[in-house]
Amino acid sequence: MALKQVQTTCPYCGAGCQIMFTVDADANKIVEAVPADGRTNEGTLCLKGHYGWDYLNDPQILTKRLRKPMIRKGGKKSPLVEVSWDEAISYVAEKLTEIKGKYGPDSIMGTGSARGAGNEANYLMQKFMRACIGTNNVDHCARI
Amino acid sequence: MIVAIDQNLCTGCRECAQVCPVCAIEGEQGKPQVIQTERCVMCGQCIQKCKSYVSLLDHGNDAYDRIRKERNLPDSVQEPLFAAYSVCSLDKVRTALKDGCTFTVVQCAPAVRVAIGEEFGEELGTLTPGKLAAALRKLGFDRVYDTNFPADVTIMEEGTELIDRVNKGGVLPMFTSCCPAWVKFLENNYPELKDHLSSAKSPQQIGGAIFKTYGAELDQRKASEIYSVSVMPCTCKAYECDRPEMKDSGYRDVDAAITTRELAWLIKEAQIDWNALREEEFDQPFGMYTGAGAIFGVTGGVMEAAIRTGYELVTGESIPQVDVTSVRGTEGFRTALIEVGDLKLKVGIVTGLKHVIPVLEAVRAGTLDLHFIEVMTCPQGCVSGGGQPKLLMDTFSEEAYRARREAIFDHDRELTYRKSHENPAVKKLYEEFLEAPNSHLAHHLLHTTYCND
Amino acid sequence: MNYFVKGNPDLCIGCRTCMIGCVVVHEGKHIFEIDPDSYTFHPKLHMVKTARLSVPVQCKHCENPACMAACGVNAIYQEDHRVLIHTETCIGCKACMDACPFGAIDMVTVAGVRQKDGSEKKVANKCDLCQGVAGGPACVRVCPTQALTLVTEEELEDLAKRKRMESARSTFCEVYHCDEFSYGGRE
Amino acid sequence: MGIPEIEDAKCLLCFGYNGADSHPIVARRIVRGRQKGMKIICADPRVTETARISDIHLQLKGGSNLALVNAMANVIWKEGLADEKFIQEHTKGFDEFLKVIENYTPEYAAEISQVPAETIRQAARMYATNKPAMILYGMGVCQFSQAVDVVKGLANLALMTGNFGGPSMGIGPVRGQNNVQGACDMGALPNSYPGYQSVTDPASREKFEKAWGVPLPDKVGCPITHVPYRILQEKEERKRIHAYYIFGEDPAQSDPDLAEVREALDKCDFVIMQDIYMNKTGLHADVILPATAWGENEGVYTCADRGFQRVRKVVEPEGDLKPDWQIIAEISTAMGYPMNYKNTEEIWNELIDLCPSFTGATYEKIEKYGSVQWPCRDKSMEDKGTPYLHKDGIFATKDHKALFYGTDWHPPLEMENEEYPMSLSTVREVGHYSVRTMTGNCRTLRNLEDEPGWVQISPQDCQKLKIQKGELVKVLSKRGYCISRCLPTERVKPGAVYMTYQWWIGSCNELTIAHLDPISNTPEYKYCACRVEKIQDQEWAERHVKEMYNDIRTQMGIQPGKGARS
Amino acid sequence: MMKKELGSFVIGDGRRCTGCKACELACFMVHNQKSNHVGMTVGTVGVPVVPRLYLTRFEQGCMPIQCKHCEDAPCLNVCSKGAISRIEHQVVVDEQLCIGCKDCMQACPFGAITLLPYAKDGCLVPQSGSSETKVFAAKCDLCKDIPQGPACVNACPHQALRLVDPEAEREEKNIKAANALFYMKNW
Repeated sequence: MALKQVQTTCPYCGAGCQIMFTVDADANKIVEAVPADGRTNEGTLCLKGHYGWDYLNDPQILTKRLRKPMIRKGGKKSPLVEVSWDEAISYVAEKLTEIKGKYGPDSIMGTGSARGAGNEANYLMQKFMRACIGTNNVDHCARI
Repeated sequence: MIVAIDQNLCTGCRECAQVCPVCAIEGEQGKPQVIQTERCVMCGQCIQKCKSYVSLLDHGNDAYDRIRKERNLPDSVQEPLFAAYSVCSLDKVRTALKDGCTFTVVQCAPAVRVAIGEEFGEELGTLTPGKLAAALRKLGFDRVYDTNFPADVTIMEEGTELIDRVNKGGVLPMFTSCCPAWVKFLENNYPELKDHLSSAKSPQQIGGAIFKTYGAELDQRKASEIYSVSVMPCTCKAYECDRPEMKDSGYRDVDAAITTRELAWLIKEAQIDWNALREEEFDQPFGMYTGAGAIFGVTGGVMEAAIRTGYELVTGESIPQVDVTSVRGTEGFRTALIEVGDLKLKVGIVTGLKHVIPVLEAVRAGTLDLHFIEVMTCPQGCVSGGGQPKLLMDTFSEEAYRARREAIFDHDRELTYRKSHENPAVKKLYEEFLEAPNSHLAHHLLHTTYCND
Repeated sequence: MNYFVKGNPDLCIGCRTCMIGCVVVHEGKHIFEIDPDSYTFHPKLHMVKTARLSVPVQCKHCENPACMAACGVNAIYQEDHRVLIHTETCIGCKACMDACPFGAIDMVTVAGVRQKDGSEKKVANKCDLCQGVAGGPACVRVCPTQALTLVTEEELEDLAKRKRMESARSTFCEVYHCDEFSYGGRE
Repeated sequence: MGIPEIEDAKCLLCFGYNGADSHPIVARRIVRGRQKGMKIICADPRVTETARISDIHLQLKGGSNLALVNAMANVIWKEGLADEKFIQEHTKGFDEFLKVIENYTPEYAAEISQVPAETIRQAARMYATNKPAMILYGMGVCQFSQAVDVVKGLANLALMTGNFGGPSMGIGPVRGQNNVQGACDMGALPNSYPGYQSVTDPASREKFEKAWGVPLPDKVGCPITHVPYRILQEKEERKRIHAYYIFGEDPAQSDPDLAEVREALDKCDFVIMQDIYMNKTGLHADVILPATAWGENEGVYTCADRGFQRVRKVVEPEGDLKPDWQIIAEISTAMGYPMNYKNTEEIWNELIDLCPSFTGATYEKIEKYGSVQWPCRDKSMEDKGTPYLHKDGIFATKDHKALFYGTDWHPPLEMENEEYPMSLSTVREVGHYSVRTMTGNCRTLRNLEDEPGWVQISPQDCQKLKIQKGELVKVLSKRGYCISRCLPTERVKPGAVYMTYQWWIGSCNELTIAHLDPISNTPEYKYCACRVEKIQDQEWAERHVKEMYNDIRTQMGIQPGKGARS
Repeated sequence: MMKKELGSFVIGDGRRCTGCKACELACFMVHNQKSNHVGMTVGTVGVPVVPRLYLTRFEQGCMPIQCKHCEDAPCLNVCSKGAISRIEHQVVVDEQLCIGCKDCMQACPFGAITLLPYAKDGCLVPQSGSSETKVFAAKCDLCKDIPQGPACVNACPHQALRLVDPEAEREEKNIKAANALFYMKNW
């Protein structure tokens, strides 16, 4: 069992607590999570920090982890069908290009994510909306 | 001794001691209790209270049959037996009923008809005068009379006596004398106040005296042939009819007093199906009664009946409101002011014997300004008597008393006559036999004296 | 003397991290790998929230435990500075639950075990001060606000001693109108 | 201000902020502050953990925030507790502001807020006379239609008492989600580029056009909360939203008036969902793009006090997943706008150079110091960032002066009425996060609280409604209903109920109103009229809840009978 | 109502009990109203008094003893006939099924079960193939199906019997314990 330690920032709330994970790299499993000495949390964690990483194990309690791209090929209400990334990406690109062509860039709305995705992905998202689509229609749920 | 506690059954919980109005039950907690007979007034409240039943687990399989035999109960009795009990006097009654030469007469008290149905599964306080009469007739009684009739007579006698005392400056306040346990209590503890008691006998004894005199004449029987039985909600009535002075008819006025429960045993023993009985009438003329007689069974009833009649005797007018609600109620001691013409009649009602002590103390001290006081030993009058059906759970006793009380008032309301002096049979009794209330003959037969021993 | 864990309502924020910590430590780390329905979630301490306080309540490990006295099957015993329940002996009669004045005991299902008629078996459940767990009671360790502390006999005695000393000092200084008081001296 | 500074304030005004449930680790600073002798004033309609340990609890009626804030300003001014020197030197617009607050006597505010006038006075005095004083506010301020006005009102309090520009001072929004601050920093906003550079400012636009090599639109974009309107009611074809790219959000659970949201998603021509778990929005999406989750990718988050911190890959992703940034880049490339990044650091380096406030916050520096609070303008290792803003009263305006804004209070849009006699406010469940796809899939957190959640209600109301703890009840508003469990608590006032929004069955956003603050476009989650009804047949209700839960879980791809017992 | 998890039970208080047996009689009454036509008064009884709780005397006093409705009920677990089961959290004997094997009586650590004659429709039921009376395991069923709850509790003139709702009481006691922590302070 090859154990390694990784420190990261808790994905819940805005307190920015630091957690130290011990990972079994061979099994690709988290063995233990303990509070790390972060600027804001000083070696403490709340219940979400202590035990909120369990979803990575995909215990299938509430919903299922998404594992493959999916498309509703038969339109709304039709079943989702698993597809390859290539197909998914080109499908999205085609549809967005078509809508942009037909109704203009302001007919497309995009969101950022205040959750797990991170700053870089948010930056790219707004860049995509502004530079590629050509609209300022980008927002996230800061207010929700 | 009429009321007793079985030393082998008593667990010493002393619940009975809590309800005994005269503190006659003595013993250590957890040890069998003993009744001090000189204090006991035989009210039977301890019998009602006792829950220490003959148990398979505690007393063994044979205990029940043995104890039933010891107590002389009919073999048909299957109900639980308890440590506190009253002595069963059914043997004499059974013998009389079987004896062809004996003319058996029975009277039953007002409170019996609102309770006996309970022993056959009817709801609490079911009013069953018709079934009661039918059952008694089926048991073989030659005449089925009603204590309500002599209760009406009692009002005539006692009412007249009261008016007399008020008008002539007699001893006041005057106490009712219908309740034998109360009378015994006064005799035991306050003999110096005996003149305050009305000299009128209780309805049971008035009935007994009339049945063996006027009644015997009507039936053309010799008084000696008559065996007079009373069915009472009361354990103490057996003591009352045993009193040596109660033989003004020339014979023992009442030969046997049995309780409501004992009557139920008799009915069951005779395998009479109570619930299938068809209603019958009481025999005349002593089955004729008014609402005033009926309400004797509840606290305040004697007082209310007396007022209904007294008002008319004094004023010559009929009372504006027949329901004298100011004397009703269930509090241990209550008073009321009744305007009878110019007379402001001040009355008091005591129910539950322990409430009478302060009243008596006040009378003795001369501080109680009342004319007339009704006293009943049991918690809410005869409906809650010691000989009434015993409840399995005391939590229902209030409900039982209330239902029985209301049944009696319902009965009062539905009767043709509601004032004792209007009872045609009573009128006839005076016309044909007694002449007038408190007449010489009435005095001889229907009045008594106290503290004779 | 038995040890116990004590909550401080001035510090507690009612987050219940302690309750999960308790379950995780008693179930073991494998809890995050097994079937989510295969274990039972029965914290041995209970968060109490009223208008004026939030604080977890758990067994005080009494010196004369009422639960132990009430137990009809001798399933409760004292050992290693704590009051423990032998759950195999327990029949779930609730006598201990009724006896405990703190509500520190509840009855909980035992995962995978049933009574003869198929209904759930339940046994008494209460704080065992994380017996056998390195680092001591988990609730104390995981609390983000340090609202829980393990109180040991030594600390309790020390505390009382300090308080007595303080009482002596204040009384002495008040009576003799002097500020000089030496904490040294006979124990 | 930074989170660690909280505990060193002399006085804390906690306004509509319940740290214990939303940020336990911030709440920890508050209880520590308390231990150090910090005075606490807590304005909240509920007895929160902070209210419980506060010196003064302003238990105001929901929707009366601004009246109370203005009244505090009124008292501070009238009683001569204001820092006139600071006002003179560092602010403007004070006289206009005075005209507004003139009318807000404590007595007047007491009528609106149900807080006694004397208590308001005491609170104002306590805040004004204990310096440094800090203000923390949360969703209890933001999720009202008058949100921005109240934030300005709170800033007014800090300004007039000179509580700006030093440690343990100022006013701090405590953002709900882990990276709300980051999403804003990164320009996921319809009106600004990364680093709060306005899209309407030609200079900024020019800078970004140059950097990105394309012309950029100059109009402010559509706020997320307008989307249902822009799909369902917009008449003009070109303005109507035809495609909706939803990235790491679940509007079909988190947005107000869910019935309307669902209709919008179904009417929208093309809905893309990019997420880690199947969720309610996924049921309406045309394409689902699976992304790596937290713990499976690298990046930077910004925490509530502007601290950039690294997130690191803990485990390898399983399945056919891509990081979010890579998916976006590939779509962009496929659409003819190539984005070629090898890793997040490359993206980071591009963006910090475009944002003067972030320029100094390199990966290297964040790694080294653990956390770098922006502004951090210089790449040299000496610039460790900025713990608190507006140092020495220098504000980020052209003339470095802060502006007083006074606004009048107005009542919430939907008031209690005969049919809906109670007010509903949405709150947080400490053990669950956002729409619960993450925490709801964590074994022990699910054990602690599960469907259908609780409706917090005063014992008096419970008595009136004849409902007991744990009973399932129906909560209804004009817009819909949901089923939840009754939780009687003395911590709430009669007439008000509180629900947490992450449940599917106890889904209180079926009830909430999509009424927005005119400036921030935040919905009024904290106030709508509702009614609580007893359910006579509890057995049916229990069964119904269980069935509903199973149904939704099945829709989410969970095999029936597997996973959590409800 | 919070979903009930535990069986309630009645517990006696030896300090208040006078040994009057009102509880036993009330128990008998309510359990025989339907099956044996028992009315409100003694006269309506035609079968032996068979209670389901047992007044027990000891040197210092007395108290009623009855079933605790254990959550891992030994009586239920030993019953070979399946005559004892948990119905709505209470441990209940099916009198018809009981064959009087005495196993439950031996298994119960509280003496809360005893074998007593079985009557129906106002008559003792004979065993099939014998004139002897059939018996059944008589134990408290917490007045299941009887309105107004346990009759023994209502009948006691001294409130010496208490219906324990263990969960609700635990919560109440938790609050008290939490309040104690609040008052305790940490000097």
